[in-house]
Amino acid sequence: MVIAAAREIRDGERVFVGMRLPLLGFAVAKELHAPNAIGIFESGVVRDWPALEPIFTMSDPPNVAGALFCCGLIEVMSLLQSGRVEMGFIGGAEVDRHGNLNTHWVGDDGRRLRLPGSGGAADIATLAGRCVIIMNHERRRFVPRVRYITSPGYGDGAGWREQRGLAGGGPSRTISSLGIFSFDPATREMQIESYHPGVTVEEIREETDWPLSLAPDVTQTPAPSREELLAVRKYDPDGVWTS
Amino acid sequence: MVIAAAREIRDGERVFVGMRLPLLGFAVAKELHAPNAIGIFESGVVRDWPALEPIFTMSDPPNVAGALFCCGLIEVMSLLQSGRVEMGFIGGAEVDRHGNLNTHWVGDDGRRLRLPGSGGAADIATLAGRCVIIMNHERRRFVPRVRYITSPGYGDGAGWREQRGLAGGGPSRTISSLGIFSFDPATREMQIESYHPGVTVEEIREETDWPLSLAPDVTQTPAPSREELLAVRKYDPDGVWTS
Amino acid sequence: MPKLRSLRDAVAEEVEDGMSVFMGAALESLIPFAAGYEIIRQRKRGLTLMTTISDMQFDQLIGAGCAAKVCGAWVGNVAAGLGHNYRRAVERQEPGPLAVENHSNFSMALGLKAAAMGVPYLPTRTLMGSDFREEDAFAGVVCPFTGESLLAVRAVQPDVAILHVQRADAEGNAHVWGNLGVTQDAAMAAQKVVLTCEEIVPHEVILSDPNRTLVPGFLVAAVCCVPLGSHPSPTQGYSRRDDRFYFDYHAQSRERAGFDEWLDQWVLGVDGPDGYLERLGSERVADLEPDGNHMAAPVSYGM
Amino acid sequence: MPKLRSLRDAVAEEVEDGMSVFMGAALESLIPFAAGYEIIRQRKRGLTLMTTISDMQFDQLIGAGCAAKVCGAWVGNVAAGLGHNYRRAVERQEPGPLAVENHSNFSMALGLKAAAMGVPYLPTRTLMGSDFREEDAFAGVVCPFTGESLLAVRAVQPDVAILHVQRADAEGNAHVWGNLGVTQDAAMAAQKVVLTCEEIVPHEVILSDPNRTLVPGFLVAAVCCVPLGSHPSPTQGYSRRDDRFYFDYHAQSRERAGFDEWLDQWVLGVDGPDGYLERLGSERVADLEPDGNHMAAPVSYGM
Repeated sequence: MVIAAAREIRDGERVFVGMRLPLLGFAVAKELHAPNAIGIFESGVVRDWPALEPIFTMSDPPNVAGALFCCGLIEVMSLLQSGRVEMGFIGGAEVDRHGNLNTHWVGDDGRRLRLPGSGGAADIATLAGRCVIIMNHERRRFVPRVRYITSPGYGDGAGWREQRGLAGGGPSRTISSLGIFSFDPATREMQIESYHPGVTVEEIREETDWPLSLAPDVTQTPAPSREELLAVRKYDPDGVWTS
Repeated sequence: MVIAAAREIRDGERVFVGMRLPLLGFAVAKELHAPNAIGIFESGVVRDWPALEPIFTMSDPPNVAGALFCCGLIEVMSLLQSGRVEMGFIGGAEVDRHGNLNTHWVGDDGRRLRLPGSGGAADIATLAGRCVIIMNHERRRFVPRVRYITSPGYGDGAGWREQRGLAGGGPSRTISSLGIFSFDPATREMQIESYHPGVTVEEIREETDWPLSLAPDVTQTPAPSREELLAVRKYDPDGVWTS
Repeated sequence: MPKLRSLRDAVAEEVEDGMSVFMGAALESLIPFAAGYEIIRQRKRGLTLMTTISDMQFDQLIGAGCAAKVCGAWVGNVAAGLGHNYRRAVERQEPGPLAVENHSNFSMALGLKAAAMGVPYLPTRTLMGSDFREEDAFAGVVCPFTGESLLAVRAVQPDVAILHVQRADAEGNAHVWGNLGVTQDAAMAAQKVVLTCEEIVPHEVILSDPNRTLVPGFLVAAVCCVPLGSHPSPTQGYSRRDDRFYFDYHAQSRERAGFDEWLDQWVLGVDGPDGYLERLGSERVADLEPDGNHMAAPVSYGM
Repeated sequence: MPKLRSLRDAVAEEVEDGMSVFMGAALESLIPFAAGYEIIRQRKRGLTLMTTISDMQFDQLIGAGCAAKVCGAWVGNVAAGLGHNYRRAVERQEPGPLAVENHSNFSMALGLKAAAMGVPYLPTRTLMGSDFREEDAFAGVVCPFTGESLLAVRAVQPDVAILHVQRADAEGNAHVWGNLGVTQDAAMAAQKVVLTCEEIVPHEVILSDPNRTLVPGFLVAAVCCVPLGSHPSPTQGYSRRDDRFYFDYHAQSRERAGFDEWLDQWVLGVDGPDGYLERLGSERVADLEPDGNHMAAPVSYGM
């Protein structure tokens, strides 16, 4: 998933990185194919190279020392709102067929379970040029319709974002622990683009709570290259995120 | 006029100082009766002691070195807009009987003459807790009604500010080269409060283009004390502003 | 009343039951944990806790029964996962009911900015498709120039903002650097500010670099010298993040009984900030020491 | 195209006839006079000049025939008085007609802030009683929460902002300090930024103090090394204000013929920024040297 995240970052792009896997994906992308990518963190940090040590949060001192720009949250969100951030990573507890994410409430055996909330994810989902969703793939997380939209995807399908005046482009891909998914341009519905090595389309469908369709030319996700694996090891030497 | 300006500053107040005479008045007040006054400059400077050398503009390096806070113009104006600035000094080319100021256009022998504009004066006039107007007293400058309201006083009289939703309190006094003027609480019309030593009420009325009324207990402006004169000399040793 | 006070006095005198209290302005760094512990020790009640991302501080205050309401974008434990006390309060009203007003990071920042600027709202393009745009803090507006539909975010004015900073003088003029989040907006938005700081410095140190000043001291009600007052969160240049502390708390607070033990061990059974550092132990404190080879390039304000 | 360019190339390639150009963002300091002189030398035409307080720079550009419009809060000569060319242009259409859009300092700052934030307007309480609230840049709005009447200020997005700063790297990442005005808002509002700076420094100098960074370099189109590029306005730590230059200009520009002489002497007859410094003379340049005993207290970003 880290390597798949890295592959989503194009050279020279400004990316709202967030935490955990995307943080590492940013480091790997900078190391390999996107040396001029800029990482933006909602706490008010803009970096042109990865954090100086492994970190748990975007506010940790190694992500601040050697930054390009430290400012307020308003300033980085203003860059986002004014259309100068090409991409952002987001996640959630639930995702649905139109890429809407929920991090507020989920049901658990008939009981409601309170989750942490949006953080900056709703802002990124609304405003970034495009979003990449990162999720663990489980049937209870891939649902036909989220109970609550924290971070909007394509709502109930094509035209929904435009109608509500959302400035950003919406999710371009979902990267899960089983595969990579795109959104059908006509219906804005999630579809299998590739399955990770060792995973089958059937397994993915089993872990998804709606009938997932296939993108044209569905294929296997390219296996990590030697360079990619080396870059991951360099930035996660203890395997905290990738073990 | 410098000493009269200084006397308007109460201890502990936050004051939008501006330039020229008020700048010196702030220094004199700090030296004498208002050691805890704070000077705020619209360029984004907050000081708890006067500039380190005589200066021509608020952005001059001696007004920045040793400041308490350097920020953006938005931040100091936000302090003003949120009601945390008790007083501000303003001036203009014309003032009228209700304390409105004009720094946009005046007539000169039937021709229109373009003036520099508002700067921050309109903001201070609208938003400061109270304003003190400083003007050279000439008949062509003290007019019944300004041609253009740059910095609003009391508009056309009592109730005007409230009706238009102006947040600040309006002008409390006018300090001119001839006297000091307050505003009648009932009519919001400028009235003579005191005449400077060596000036008569008749002279003031002659240099004013409307029939100026008298405040109750009109008196002579107290002459500068020895301490006040010494403080002025200290901050304006070459007499640039007070010769 | 002098501004420079002990943390105990400052919390006793500046934080009242029922107040709205903003904390966690720099997101996961500079969290005023020591002040939160003091609020718990003094058994403050009925607080509205405001934040962007609170990390685990709010979970502690909620579990200790100090909060009636949370207004923010995220409550949990950033490194370790969900906030168990937050869940118990919202799902089972334990130890008491908890109201929640949902924001995103940006909408909370805009609410603070509106209050800081002295206007009742600010317009934004964010949250146009989120379900929580239906909350009372938001309303639709139309741009009078372009006719676009926008979202208005209502001003958020906390009664008090508690902020941890690197250094301050006795008058509350402070220098803060590194990761800032909404620190300056919170300081300008709040009715009053309480600062905890790593060190008290002479007034001249602040005046030597006015661009580094957080806000002028006249907005600050109290300043308290509390070294490591952000522990376990980091303070750039003064303290690393104590990651283990977050994981330990997460494990211990999974059940209510474990949280009570944690509370006795780290808050109620501790004699203020000094006692807390003693309990941490000198070895752990030494481990938090940052590496010092990251000095800012010199700057002259020469005139 | 490399970002690090000569001032001549940067103005030739980034400033086009008819553009809106923001200058004078730090009010009376850090005014990019050298860039203005270059704009005059290259005979740019039809510019919309934007500013808060322009001091005498706009008077020069107007007199030289570069401007079709001024959008700002104040145009004149702060120390010396009125701007003679500004008056001649507005009152007598000399050397050509000049449109004026009136702002206050705060409303201009809010217009820039709106563009910087990516919203079409911001609400304010200022100017409610001023006659220029009737200009097109303003409109009435009502707060959807409180029902209060407020003024909306339309976003101001310059095509280019030209800013003078203390130091920058070759990628346009800059440090600026001292008196800032609307410098950061202008940089974030503009379609692109052109920087002139006192010195080019290694990238590492910028990274050593990210809180001092103006904006990330990806917003900057060109950076030019122009020592004393703000002369006669001051640059904190690098150059004092040359007060006499303002008074001399004011006297010389009183009549059109005098202004033409001034223009030949200081702009048209000068070979770029180096020629300008030569004309100033080494003695005068030495007089501008600031006193250097105002160093910012050290700051560690240790992690």
